[in-house]
Amino acid sequence: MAKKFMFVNRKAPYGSIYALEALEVVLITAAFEQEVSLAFLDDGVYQLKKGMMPKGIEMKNFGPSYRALPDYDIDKFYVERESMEARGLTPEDLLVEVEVLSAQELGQLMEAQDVILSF
Amino acid sequence: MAKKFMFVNRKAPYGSIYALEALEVVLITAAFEQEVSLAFLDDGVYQLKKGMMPKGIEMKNFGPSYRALPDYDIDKFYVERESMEARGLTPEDLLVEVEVLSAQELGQLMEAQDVILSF
Amino acid sequence: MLHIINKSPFDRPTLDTVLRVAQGGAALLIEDAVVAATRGCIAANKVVELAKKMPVYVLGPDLEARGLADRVIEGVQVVGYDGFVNLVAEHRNCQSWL
Amino acid sequence: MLHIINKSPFDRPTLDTVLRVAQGGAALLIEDAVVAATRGCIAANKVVELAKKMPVYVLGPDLEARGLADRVIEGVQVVGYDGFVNLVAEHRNCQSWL
Amino acid sequence: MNFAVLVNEGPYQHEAADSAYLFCRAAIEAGHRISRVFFYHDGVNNANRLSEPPQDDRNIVARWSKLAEAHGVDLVVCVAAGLRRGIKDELLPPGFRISGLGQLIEAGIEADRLVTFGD
Amino acid sequence: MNFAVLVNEGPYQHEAADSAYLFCRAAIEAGHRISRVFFYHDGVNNANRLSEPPQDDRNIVARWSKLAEAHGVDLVVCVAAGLRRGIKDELLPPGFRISGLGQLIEAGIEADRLVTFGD
Repeated sequence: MAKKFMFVNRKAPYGSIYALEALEVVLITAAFEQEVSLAFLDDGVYQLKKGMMPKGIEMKNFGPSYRALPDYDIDKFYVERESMEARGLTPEDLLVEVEVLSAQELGQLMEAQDVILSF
Repeated sequence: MAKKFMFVNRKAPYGSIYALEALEVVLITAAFEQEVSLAFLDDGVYQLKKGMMPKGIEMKNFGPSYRALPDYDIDKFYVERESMEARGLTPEDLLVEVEVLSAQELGQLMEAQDVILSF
Repeated sequence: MLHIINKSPFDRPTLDTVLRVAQGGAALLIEDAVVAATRGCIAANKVVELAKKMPVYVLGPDLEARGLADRVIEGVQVVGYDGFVNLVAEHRNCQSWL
Repeated sequence: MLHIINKSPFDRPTLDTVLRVAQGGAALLIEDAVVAATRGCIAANKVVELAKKMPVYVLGPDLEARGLADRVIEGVQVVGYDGFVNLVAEHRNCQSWL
Repeated sequence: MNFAVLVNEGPYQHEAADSAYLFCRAAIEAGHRISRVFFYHDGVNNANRLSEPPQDDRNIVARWSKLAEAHGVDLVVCVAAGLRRGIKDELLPPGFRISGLGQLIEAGIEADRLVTFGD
Repeated sequence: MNFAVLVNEGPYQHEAADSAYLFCRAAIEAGHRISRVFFYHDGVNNANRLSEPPQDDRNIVARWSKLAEAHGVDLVVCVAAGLRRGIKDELLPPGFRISGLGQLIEAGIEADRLVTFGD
């Protein structure tokens, strides 16, 4: 029976490697036929910002990779409302279609997981 | 001519190695006959807390090392008042005799330095 | 769920995030996070608030390392690594708020 | 003195510390700290406050990487790495608020 | 119970590798099993056999090896994270092996609990 | 002008090593001299010649070596931090050398500016 894996993303992109690594891990988890969801809160919301251009810091643009995830049946993107709004972002600013949740709703969803991995 | 070196300590002890390393570096700086001072602000104030007993986490107690610094003519310990008070600490809680400064006074002291190293 | 917090409330926002998001279970403060559960620390009120929602534990060896073992606020329980292991075992999942 | 800030104001207290302690010179936001200087970000008011005390610069390549180059608030100046180098050269000392 | 552990930080810089080890040891002492420790991100730097800490400090790398030997703990280093950072077969201390992220997900699926330690 | 640079973090996990390199390159392009880059704490992990990042990613270690070769930059790895973490002579990439913390203080004394990059 598949387990519910949630990937909790709380760090800004490019300042550290976590966003890039999370993208790797979710694909592998899906390949193991587990239930995969991604939560973005705190600075993790910035990971989904449209228009990344990391050429000037000589890093690879991994923004497009989020858009490819639904092709692998990974399409549960949850964004915590308060984190998003505190950063002046709206769902239109984000690379993928997300479900915006209150902190409480996200917390309840986390309770229902079998495994939570923090990035 | 000696330069003014200030070591700015802003991290709690044991959670990361910076406090321990700062103790090494100040000794070496003094050996180069430079003017050395140490500033403790934010969580760095915890580095000076009396009564450290890291046996349970299998680390070395470096608390006593601060007490040895005056033997090497390192005795300028500045603690920012607001950081200290926010943590419920008083000068009596600290391992060495410190000069308590306002944020503004500390900022002015920093301006007068030639080299600042952050730990 | 067991919420594991390892950073000082002065240095990271994780305690705030747990207060906002966590819906129950228990919380354990380890590493630099233990400073939050000490008397006189202005962040202790957040621990008090969290303790209204769920039991809050703090890791003794990390308190002792930092010379803070005699300052633990009321309402939180000090545990050793054995207690840490028990807490993980007792909750069906855990989240390290890194 | 040049105050270099490299962490998001949501993730670390360094912007607050600089506001409290810094007595002049200039400030440069790099790496994840650039998010502080963007429109709509609730921490932008801290940057506005800092800009009243000293000129505030923000590193363009780090803004672009994060897709935030078109959101910079007024009153801060975007510089490249060449500008970063000039700022270090122009101030007699610098402090990286890690 | 069967625990898996994820270590995201290297030795000495942060307390994470220490906490992870002390947790593993306590779990084993309590009669649980640590089926796997997965070293990811900078955590791969725990697997450098050249590590030589000061005599009066704990030896983090050697401690892991002993844990593996004494209790059959499977110490797995993420191959991709290791390649980036130069942690390859020739550097591995006894008891460690290199494998893919699938081993992390497998541990998440098979273990009763997955506990993460990091910065 | 004569700059010295201090790098406190390893490659890939945090942006610090990237920022430090891009700063050095820009300084050299502007006609300044980088007299020394000192690798301290986890920064010593920049000096692992076994590092092999993905083809489409920047090679942080090789970039440093090229900078040393092209512009005579002195790349110094802290001996004590390196020993703890297993960064020894046999791992050094071209252009790096191992020495003591005195080299950091010397750089602070002799350079016009010392700029620190870290987490």
